[in-house]
Order: sequence, then structure tokens, then C-alpha cells
Amino acid sequence: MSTLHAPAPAGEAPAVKPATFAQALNTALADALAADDGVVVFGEDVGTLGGVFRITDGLTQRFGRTRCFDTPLAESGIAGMAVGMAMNRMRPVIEMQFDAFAYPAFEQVASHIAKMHNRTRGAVRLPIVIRIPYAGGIGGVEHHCDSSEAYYAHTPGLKVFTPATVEDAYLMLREAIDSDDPVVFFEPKKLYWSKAPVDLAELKDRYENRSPERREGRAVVARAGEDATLLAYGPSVPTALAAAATAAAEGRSLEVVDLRSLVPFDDETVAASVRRTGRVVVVAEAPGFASVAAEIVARVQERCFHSLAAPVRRVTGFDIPYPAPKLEKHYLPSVDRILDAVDDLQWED
Amino acid sequence: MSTLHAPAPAGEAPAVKPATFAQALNTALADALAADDGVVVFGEDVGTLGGVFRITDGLTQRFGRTRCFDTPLAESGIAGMAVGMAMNRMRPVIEMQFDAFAYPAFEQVASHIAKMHNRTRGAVRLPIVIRIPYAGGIGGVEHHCDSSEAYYAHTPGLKVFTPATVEDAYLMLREAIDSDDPVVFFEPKKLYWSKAPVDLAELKDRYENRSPERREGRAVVARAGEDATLLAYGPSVPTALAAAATAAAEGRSLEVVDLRSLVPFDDETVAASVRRTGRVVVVAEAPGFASVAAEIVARVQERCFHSLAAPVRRVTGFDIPYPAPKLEKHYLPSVDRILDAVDDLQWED
Amino acid sequence: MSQTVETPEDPILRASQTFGITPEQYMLPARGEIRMVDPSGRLLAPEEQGTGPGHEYPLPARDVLLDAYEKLVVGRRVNDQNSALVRQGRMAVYPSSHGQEACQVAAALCLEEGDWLFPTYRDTVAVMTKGVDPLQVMAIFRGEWHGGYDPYEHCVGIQSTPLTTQLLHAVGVAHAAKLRGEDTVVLAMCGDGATSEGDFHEALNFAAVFKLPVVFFVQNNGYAISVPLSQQSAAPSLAHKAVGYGMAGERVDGNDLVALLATLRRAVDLARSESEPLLVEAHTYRMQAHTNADDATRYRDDAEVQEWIAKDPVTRMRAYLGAEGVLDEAAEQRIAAAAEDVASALRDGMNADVEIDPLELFRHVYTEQTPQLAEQEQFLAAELAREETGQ
Amino acid sequence: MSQTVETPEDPILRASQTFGITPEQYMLPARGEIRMVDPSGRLLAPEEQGTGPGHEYPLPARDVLLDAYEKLVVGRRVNDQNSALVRQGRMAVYPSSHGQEACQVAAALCLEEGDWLFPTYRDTVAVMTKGVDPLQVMAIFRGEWHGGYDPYEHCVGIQSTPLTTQLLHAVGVAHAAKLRGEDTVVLAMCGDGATSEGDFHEALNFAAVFKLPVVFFVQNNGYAISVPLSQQSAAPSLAHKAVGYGMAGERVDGNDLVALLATLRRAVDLARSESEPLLVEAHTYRMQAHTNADDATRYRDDAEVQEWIAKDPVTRMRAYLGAEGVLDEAAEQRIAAAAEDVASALRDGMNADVEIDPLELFRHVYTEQTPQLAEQEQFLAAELAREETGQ
Ligand SMILES: Cc1ncc(C[n+]2csc(CCOP(=O)(O)OP(=O)(O)O)c2C)c(N)n1
Ligand SMILES: Cc1ncc(C[n+]2csc(CCOP(=O)(O)OP(=O)(O)O)c2C)c(N)n1
Ligand SMILES: [Mg+2]
Ligand SMILES: [Mg+2]
Repeated sequence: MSTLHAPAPAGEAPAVKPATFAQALNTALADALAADDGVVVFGEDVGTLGGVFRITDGLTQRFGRTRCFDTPLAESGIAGMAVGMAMNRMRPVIEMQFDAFAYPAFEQVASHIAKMHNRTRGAVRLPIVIRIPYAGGIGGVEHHCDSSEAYYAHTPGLKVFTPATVEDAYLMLREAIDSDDPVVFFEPKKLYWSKAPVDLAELKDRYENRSPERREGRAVVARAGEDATLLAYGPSVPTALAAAATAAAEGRSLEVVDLRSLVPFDDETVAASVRRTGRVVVVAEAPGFASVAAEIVARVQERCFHSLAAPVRRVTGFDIPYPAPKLEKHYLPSVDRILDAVDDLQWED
Repeated sequence: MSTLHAPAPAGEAPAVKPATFAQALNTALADALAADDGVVVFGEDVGTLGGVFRITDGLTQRFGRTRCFDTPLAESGIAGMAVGMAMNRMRPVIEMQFDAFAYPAFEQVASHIAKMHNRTRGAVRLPIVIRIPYAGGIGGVEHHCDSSEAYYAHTPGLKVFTPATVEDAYLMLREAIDSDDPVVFFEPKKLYWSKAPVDLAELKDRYENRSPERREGRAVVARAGEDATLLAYGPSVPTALAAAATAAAEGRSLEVVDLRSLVPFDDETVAASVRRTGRVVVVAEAPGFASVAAEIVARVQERCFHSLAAPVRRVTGFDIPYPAPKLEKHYLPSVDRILDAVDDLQWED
Repeated sequence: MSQTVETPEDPILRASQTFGITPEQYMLPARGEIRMVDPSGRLLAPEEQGTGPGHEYPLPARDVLLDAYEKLVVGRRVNDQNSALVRQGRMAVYPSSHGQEACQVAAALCLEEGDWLFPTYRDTVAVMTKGVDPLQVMAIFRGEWHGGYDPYEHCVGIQSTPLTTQLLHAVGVAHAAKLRGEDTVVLAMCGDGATSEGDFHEALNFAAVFKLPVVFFVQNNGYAISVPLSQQSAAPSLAHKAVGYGMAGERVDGNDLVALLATLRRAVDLARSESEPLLVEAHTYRMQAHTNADDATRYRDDAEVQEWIAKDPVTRMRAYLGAEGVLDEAAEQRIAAAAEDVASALRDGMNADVEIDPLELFRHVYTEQTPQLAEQEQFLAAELAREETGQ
Repeated sequence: MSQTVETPEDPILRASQTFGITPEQYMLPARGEIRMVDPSGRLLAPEEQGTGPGHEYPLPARDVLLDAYEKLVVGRRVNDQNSALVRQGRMAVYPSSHGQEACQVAAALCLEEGDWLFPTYRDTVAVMTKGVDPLQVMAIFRGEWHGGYDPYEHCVGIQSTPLTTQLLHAVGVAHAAKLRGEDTVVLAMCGDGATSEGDFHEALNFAAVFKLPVVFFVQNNGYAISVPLSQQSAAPSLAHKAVGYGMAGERVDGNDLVALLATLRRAVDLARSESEPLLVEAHTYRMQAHTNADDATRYRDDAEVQEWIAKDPVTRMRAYLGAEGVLDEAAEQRIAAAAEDVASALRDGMNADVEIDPLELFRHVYTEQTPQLAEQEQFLAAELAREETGQ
């Protein structure tokens, strides 16, 4: 299990009791349900059980079965019903139990959720959040560890978010729910139990009284550095931060950018970092071919070509199905693999 | 409608009666059905009607309902049944009526067709061909013009082919059917009625007596050139060739590589061209974000960074749903747009 | 609010008690398809109507029937006008419902104001009948945009192309309304072929489990493009699927507007009063090809088509209403004129050119444009500007 | 060859004539669930068995029952052994079928050699009973590889995780066999929750339309993880879904091995002789949590669990066979020893370490390795070599 990286730069009071990533999500859902009558949470086992990862724990008990409820076991049904509920002025937050179990809903997502607003020239908004626990590192059996973000990021009309910190788990889920556009919200499973000294009540206040300046869609520099930039998101952010820490000990200063939002993409923050460092490694867990990582490489070379001292490297999953538990360690981007890629960035040139 | 590009270099006899792309596919299916008892063709309207594009025309009449037949209207059913038939020693060739109507089958494709061979450590082979008429340029209504290749190219375990010439329509479909791996076979709809002086009987002989040296998985140089390389596939190949012809008239020599197979990818042919020209434009119709075009850009800069005189440019569809007929011309990669991108390749540097 | 989610007593059990039949008998369709007026226009006696205990339908009132007849005539006229416009090249494609207009009209007329309709690509006439301007309905087939009207204006979903997906949207609209305590009924349409899709199953099941007032209305026109019903389903009827979800199913003569209005209205009333879904299958026929791009002679005999001419819903209704004295010469003329007005407005509209700003392509993908799309819009704008200045 | 695709006469019509009932009565399940032995082990009189015309089942022979009982005891032992191995950390996850072993055993034993079984993750005992080495069945839960056995060896699909998808694979295997004129029957398993998925619908429909010999066997254990049947379906029973596809459905006491063997064997025989699909729903109970990762106390009362202890399939069968004189002390001991042998082999196997070559990850993605995967394999090989040499 990946350990948690340092808390976000936002200067927390040190005495705060740590919250887990899962708690942050749960609290975000509860706060959103409390804030807006139109928010409804549904999916498989999200009601009485509180979800297989307990992200919806206690919501039915607190808000009643009309606000958080179990559905029959059918993902296309869940997504399709969400379309209708959103058309009829609700804000559905739906859970796909695991990444690969969102595939049955693919037609509803790609052909309707992504396209209804465009189809109706803006008349119909679909403020739907599709929560997908994703990626590996938890020793899960087949179909429970896919990194499926590329399918959605490639589909115009969807926003794609993925938090990497406890604070972002809360804030980005609130932003996703408040977004008038559909958001595919990818939750890195292996971070569910990660902790940080975050005061969730304070976050709620901060979010609900936030300044108009938006964080949504923005990347953040998770660690500042000078020699090269690691671009990472979701489950790979802690790995990238760990690599940067190791590199620092070896005298190399790596900047880590946490992309947070894959769609929209924060070209500005990325380009600013790349132009400064001139060297880039993109880290992501999904198979590399035709992936979000490929997009990032393409964008970076399109926009920052003349700043690059070396080709942009990718450290991604292999182009193979996610391995069985006993082999996943060979698949996952590791600190060593990232550092090897950094070493490869033609420092002698 | 895009006009047909020059015939493949393989020096046809000039007197041959032209065949259409659709006829080539139809003949390939017929020849495959004749060559191997295990081949079965099924899908929606492929039997009596011969398919909405008539690609399966006459097959039921000639081979009987056990070899080419209609199914109930359910794409997941079609794909899932193909899995079982392939497990039981058949070679199903299934048709998805249009690109977006393959989405209901996504779970069967991504979770089973792509993964069964791996799951069983090679015990179960799934020689399935999924034929998908794709892409636009035909004035189709919504859901009939998606370029969905990225979803499949990103999924390990699938091969992804897309022919751009009449000859390749025949040869690559035969290769796909003979492949022991599942192949997603993308047929550019707008090329169905394109013609070339190809002798399909001769092609059959050539294919059935082919040398062991394989064409499968290889790109071809569709037009040789020196100043820059256009990397294109499927429906964009004729556009790229047209651009190269125009550029030639203006004194610029563009090489056009027809990628043919997206998975596996022919790095060798691509890199050889790029190393020679030093300038690259990738042309593809799908939305660019996290697309196959992005992958190509990423690979090219990873492998040929120091040969590049300018960033690799993309001319792709915009990141929007495919437009309604009256607006599609603004979406599709055009000769002008390609030439503008070529002009942008920092020739003064 | 949670009160509204649970029905105090199961309506199926209650109904079966009331009618002295088993719950299965209540849920399974009546022995025959419901028919009230025969192809010659004769009103059938109750015992000829195919009904039975728990499956009985009152005859709609005369003014309802006259109004419906007018819509039927207008619908037929619009179907034929559109086919003509396609032949003239003013429209790219049109999936005509010629022959199915009785289903179309009844689907819209059985609903109250505020009730929702979820149609398919073939349901132009139903959409119009629910109030949408025919010209707006046609935008999609004319290739202007993927949807031509605002769904909220008349509570009509966009004509759905991906088969059966819209049934789930209907379920969602009904669910949201029910959670808010509103008594909206939703009628969701699909074809016989579409019943084979997984979403059909999921939609019916969701509606039944959540006890939602959705009427699933299947127009069984015998074909899914070229595939006949016998290759689509082996069930005794499509209405027999209802019992597998715990809901009631009924089949009705889809060319008998009287029976359609009667069964659908009762279905809508039951859906509303009991908050339960129902399945109605109408047996009808698509007289023309799937669309103008299709060649129906490849898969069906003309003899079969000819048989159905004798069952035409318009002539049947005209004969019936004439015989009943509801329709006289004057009314017939008034209705024909009304149909002509609609057709000519449609022609005029279709002959007028539409200008669409290509930059609109980037404006509705998200409610708030992303930086990426802003860039791409600028790219196209610059390209268009260059073209304009001829560079 | 085309001969085999069409049945000369519809078997449902034929059967309904034979039994003097309507086709609907034949297709709908019998009034009650079929039960032959009550929870105390008493053989029920025919009129107590819930059967009826067209729904009658002969009692299996004594040797069949004794053999089945042995498999039942072994199955129970394996379930409990596996749960223990999970507790000891030798296995990551195990979805136990404790309580459902009668279904598991009957599902395998009703098939002939060469017939196929398509199981789910919960069907370990069925897979074993069909002949697969328990250790190979466990590979998936131990995390070695995504599938632990060669499906062709015993004609058993890999335990399926994506719910209901395997039903379509079953349909395909049957279809291929039928096209070749082979009379293979395929039994496809799924849970109650899984019946809500679209693939369930598509599989049953395909099987019915193509008239394929597939027995769909639903183990209704009352829950899909935490979701009870009442939130999954509003149907009178899951077996009622069959009529909507034009096939026959039956429900059976899923803890009564005798009734299960009787109904499933007849289903398999009918499937083979008539080339038609059938749906059998067994009502049973999952005595333990969904998997070891689940906490069942969150969604069900212990009282409910306790009730089902009284219906346990193993004690019931033991009581019945003992009373019938089929099972004596010696046989009981022999069977217990056999179960112990299987368990201890399993323990030994699980305690042995498995070595898997990480480079195998790149070897089975395609039948022929792509250049890209060759490159990636080299990359990992080099990395492993560096690790080995400690760089
Ligand atoms: C998911 C999906 N698959 C395939 C198609 C292509 N298609 C369009 S209409 C049609 C036949 C539909 O038949 P039916 O449901 O009976 O409706 P009808 O056209 O007869 O009104 C097909 C296969 C589609 N639109 N959507
Ligand atoms: C397509 C899909 N969606 C969701 C899941 C997650 N999941 C695994 S088991 C399960 C419940 C299955 O219930 P049921 O079909 O009744 O079988 P049981 O576990 O009771 O044997 C769920 C939701 C899955 N495996 N596949
Ligand atoms: Mg139809
Ligand atoms: Mg269950």
C-alpha cells in the first residue's frame, strides 16, 4: 500500500486529527446532500451497506432512502436513470462499484451523458457525477483494478477529475457535484485509507465560502523543484512525490505537478513548469498506449518543444491487462522506474 | 465524398475493372467463408439484407443461414455470443452496424474479448473479428460517425486494423479473420464507395499463396517524399495524399505513411520516415485528446526526438461530439488544414 | 417524502383480487390483442374485443376520437410530406411512420400536460402531436443539429437513435418526479427490435422495483430494419415480458386508434394512480422502408405490404367515425385543410435556408467552455476568417 | 447442416398439448417451488412437491443420490477449508458458497461428459465437482493469475467476475456446437442480482431465438452483496422471466439436492432432446458474508441466518439418505475421509509457494507477441536483472 505524501501546502494547523481519503469523500457527499435537496446518491450497495468501500456510509441512515439508495444490479440502468433524473432537475451522484464494472454503462455515458447538453444546444444540463473507484495497488482480482480514465477523457462532453490528496478528495468531489457538466470522478482505491491532518469541517466552510477564483480544472505543483518535472495524477502522485524525495536525497531537484483534472486540462500550470525545468517524465498507471499519458506527452511537446532538453518520457503501466495480485508490483509505476526515467533525460547533452 | 487516392504501388495491370472498397470487403468475407468452415458472420441485418452497407451482401444466399445470419438486436449479445463460439472453435466475424452502436458491447469487448487469452494463459484463443464501419464524411446523423478507435487501441489484447485502400480492404480483412487474436476492424464508411482497379480474384490468389513474410501489422509508405511526413490512417489517408499532391504542386515534397495497423504499431516504418524528413504531421479524424494521434505524437517524439526539426503537429477532429451533417466539413481534417500544419513546421529554423 | 416511495398495498395483488383472477392472469396480456374497431371500421362487441376480466377498456368519448382523428390525418400528411422532401433532396433521411400513425397519435394524446414523452427517431408524429413544431422535429433529419427542440418546452425527450436507451431516461424523469411527490407520468416508446437490447430489460426492471409511473409502449411493426419479429423474439408476445418484471402487459391492435387510446389512457391512469409501470405492445406495420436509404424489397414481399393496406389506421378510423356520425363532410374538409396547412408550413420551412454558426460547435459541449475548446474555437474562427478573405 | 437450426415443431406447443395446459402454463413455473425432501429430511408425497401437469419430476436413483451426497460433503468441506485459508492469510479473498452446495453439486452432476459449465466466482464447488482440481480453481483467489485452469480440460469456463457476461459465452458455445450438429448442453450459472443486468436478457433471448440447448441456472440466494431480492426484482419469481423469452421456467428449493438433481436433469434432457433453453431458479441462501471482505451484519439479521440453518442442504440430505437406508455409518465415514483428503491436499497446495515468472505477463496478451510487448518485456527483464544484481 502506498504511503501518504505530505499534506497540501495550504498550511494546516498541526494539531488536527487526521482524516482518511475515504472519510473526506464521505463527508463531501454528506455535505453536498445537506447543501442541495436535488443531490441524490445511488448505485449498487451504496445504501444500507454504505458501499463496498464505505464511501457512502451512513448517508441513507442520515438522509433517508429517497436521497441515497440501492439500485438493482445494472450499471447501464444506473447511468441511464441518472440521465433522466438530471433532466428532471436533480443532481445524481452515481457509484460504479469498480472500474471495469462501469463498462456496461459505456453507451449511456458516451452517447448520452457526454452528449445531451450539446445535442440540445444547452437546453438540457446533466449535472451527473459518476464516481469510479479505480486503479490498482490493492491486490484486487481481475476487473477490479483497471485504470480506465482514457476512455472517458477521450470522450468530449465529460469532465474527468481525479484527486490525490485527502483535501482534494473533499474539495474536488464537492466541485464535481456542483458542476453543471457531467464529471467522471476517479477515486484511486489505494489511497482510500491514506490519511492527512485535514479538518473536514474547516474544509466545508472553506468550500462553501470560497472565493470566486476557481480551483476546478487546475493542476497544482505538489512539490517544487528545478531539474525536471514529474507530471502525475491520482494514484501516481504519491509515487511521484516519493521519487522526488529520493531524488532530492541524491541531489536532484524534481518538481511534481498533480494534474487533478484531466479534462479540462491545465496547460498553463504544466507548461510553466516544463518551460522552467526543460525535462519531463509523465507518470500514470494505465497502459500507456493511446492513454492520457500519451496526450500529456503530445501536448507538452507541441507547446514546449523548444524548452525540452530531452524527449518527454512516460512511466506508465505496460500494454497488458492489469496483472493478478502476485504480479502487480511489476506493473505499477515505481519510484525506481521513475528515477530511471529521470536518469534517462539526457543530462549529459 | 473523398475521392480515391492513387492505387497501391504494387503495379496493377491497367486494364482491370475497378472494384469498390465495399466489394473488396464483401469478397474477402466470401473467400474466408469458403476457405474455412469455422468462419461465421453474424450481426444485425447482415443476413437477408446483406448489411446496411451491403458488405455481407449475398453471403447468406451463398453459404446458408448457418454461416451468415441475423441476430436479435443486441450488441452485447452479439459480442458475448462470439466469445462462446470462438471458445468452441469457430472464427466469428461480427458486424457492429455503426461505430456508436458498438458501445453496448464494450464490457464484452474490454473485459472478455481482449482478456480471455491472457486470462487462460493462452489456453483459449478468441479469433474474433469485430467489424466497425466508422468515422464521418457521409452526412450521417448523430451516433453514426464516431471515430472510436482509441477506445479499442487503448485496450490491451485487441488488435486494431483500419484499411485505407481497396486492396487493403481485401487483404487486411482476410488477415484479420485469419488472426488468432481478436481484431477490431475499422472500416472508413466514406471509403466504401471508393474504387480502384483491383482484381479481387488475383488478390485472393496472392493472399492464399502469400509468402511467409507478413504484411500484418505493418505500415506502408503510400507516397514517398522528403520534406515532411504525414502519418495517417483509415479515412484520413486519402486526405493526406491529396494534401501531398497539392504540396507537390507548390514545391514541397511530403511523404505519406498509411499506418494500416494501429495495434500492433509499426514503429519501424514510422521512425524510418521521420528520421529522414525530420518533420511530422499526424492526421486523424477522431477528437485529438487522449487519442491514437496523441499516441503517435508521443511515440515519435520519444523515439525520434533528435531528428525532429519542429514539434510534431496534429490535425485531428476537435474535442467535440461529431457534428451534424451541415457542419461536419468544419470538423474533418482537410487538405488546407494539413497544409497549414505543414507550413507551421518551423521551416525557417 | 419517503411516504411516496412505498405503495401501501401491491396494486397487482389488489387488482387480481378485484377481478377474481390470479396475479399472473392480471400481468399476462389478455388472450387476444385488444381491438375495438375492425379494419372495416365496425365497432366490435365487447366479447369480440379480446378483453377479459382485468383487461377491459371503456370506449373513449366522441370528442376525444374526433380530435385524435384530426391528429391522425395531420400525422399521415406530415409523414408523406417528409418523404417527398427527402425525395426532393431537402432532407437527408426520414424514418417514416406511415402506417403507424395511430400508435403515434395515441402515444401523445394519452398524456396530460406536464407528462413526458420519450420517443425514438421514428416517432416524429408523436412528438408533433405532443406540441413540438414539426420544423423543429425535422432539424435532426435535415442535418442542422443533433436535436431540434428544447425538451422542456413540451416535455418531450430528443428522438433517440441509440435503441432503447431512452427508456432509462424515462425511468429517471419519473423517478425524480416521484421523489419530489409530483404525479408525472412518462410514456416511453421503442420498437420491437429494441426490446432485445439490455437497456430494455434494465429500464423495465428499474421502473418496477422503484414503482414508477412509466408506460412502456412498444410499437411492434414486425421488423427491425430487415429482421422480422420471429428472429427477434420467441415469446408468445412482447407483452408477455411484463410478468417477468412484476408488471402488467397488454397487447393492442396498433392500427386501431380507438383501442390504442383506450388501452393507453387506462395505462396512464393506472400508472398515475398506482404509481406503477405498465407495458403496452401495439401490433402495427411500417408500410414504407426503414428509411429512404433502405430497400424493403430485399426482405419482405409486396403481398405482405398489401395485406396491411387493408388494415390502414386512417381509413379505418374515417369509416368508423363516419358511420358513427362523428365525422361529416364539413369536418373532413376542415381536417384536410388543417393537414395541408401543416404540410405547407413544413415545406416552406424546409425550403428556407438555415444558417448555423460553425463556432456554435464549441459552445455547448460544456456549460462552461474549457480552455481547450476556447483554443479550438479560435483556431476554427481564424481558419474561417482566412477563407473569407480568400487566403 | 441447415437442418439442425430449425426444430420441426415448437416444443412448447407440443408440451402444452401433451399435458393439456396452455403454453403459458407450461412456460410459467409450477405453482410452488419444486421440493422433494423437506428440511427435516422427509420425502414429500407427490402432491406436496409443488409440481403439476408439465412440471413433474422423477426421483433420482439411489446411487445418483449417494454420489451427489459425497460431492455435497466434499463441497462443504472445501468451502470451509477455503474460508479458513483466507483467515490464515493464505488466500486473499474467497466468496464462499456455504449453504448453497446443493445447487453447486447439482449444477455439475446434471451434465454429461462434454457438456459445458459456465460458473461465476461463487461456484467453486460446481467447478470442482465438474472435475477441475480445487487447487487450480483457487489460483484466482490466491492471486496467481486471473484463471487457474484450462477451460477445455473439463469443459468449464473461467469463473466469471463481470456479472452475467458468462451467460452469453454459454450461448455461444452451445450455438457453435449446434451448428456443427453436436448435441452439447451448456449450463450457465448466475446469481439473483445478476439477473438485473442487460446481458441476462440478451443471453436468454439469443438462446431462445436460436433454439439453443442452454440451461440457465439462477442461484437466488436472496442477496446481491447487501441488496435483498425485493430491491432487485418485483417479479413473482425470477423463473417468471422465462415466458418473456418463450422458454419454460421452473423454481426449485435450492437446499434440496434431490429436487435440484431432478429438475436440472430434466432441464438438461429437454435442452438436449428439444434443443431449447430453460430457466431454473433455485431458492437458497448464502450463509456467510459475500466474501471475507464483506460484513453481512450490516444488512441482515442474524435471526434470518439462523432460520436457514434449519434448512441446511447437507444435514437435510444426510437425514433423508439415512432414513432411506442409502447412507450408513461406513459410507458416512468413507465420505468424511474423502472430504478430509481433498481439504488436506488443498491446504498443502496452498501452503506451498508458487513462483510465477513476471515475464509471463507479456506472453499471453496476444497469441503472437507484438513488437511493443517484446520491447516492454525486455524493459522489465532488464529491470529485474538490475534488481537481481542489486543496482
Ligand atoms: C444501439 C443501437 N444499435 C443499432 C442501431 C441501428 N438501428 C437503427 S434502427 C434499427 C432497427 C430498429 O428496429 P425497431 O426497434 O423494431 O424499430 P423500428 O425501426 O421498426 O421502428 C437498428 C438496428 C441503433 N440505432 N442503436
Ligand atoms: C458487471 C458487474 N457489476 C458489479 C459487480 C460487483 N459485484 C460482484 S458480486 C456482486 C453481487 C452479485 O450478486 P448475485 O448475482 O446475487 O450473486 P451472489 O454474489 O449472491 O452469488 C456485485 C454487485 C460485478 N462483479 N460485475
Ligand atoms: Mg420494428
Ligand atoms: Mg445473490
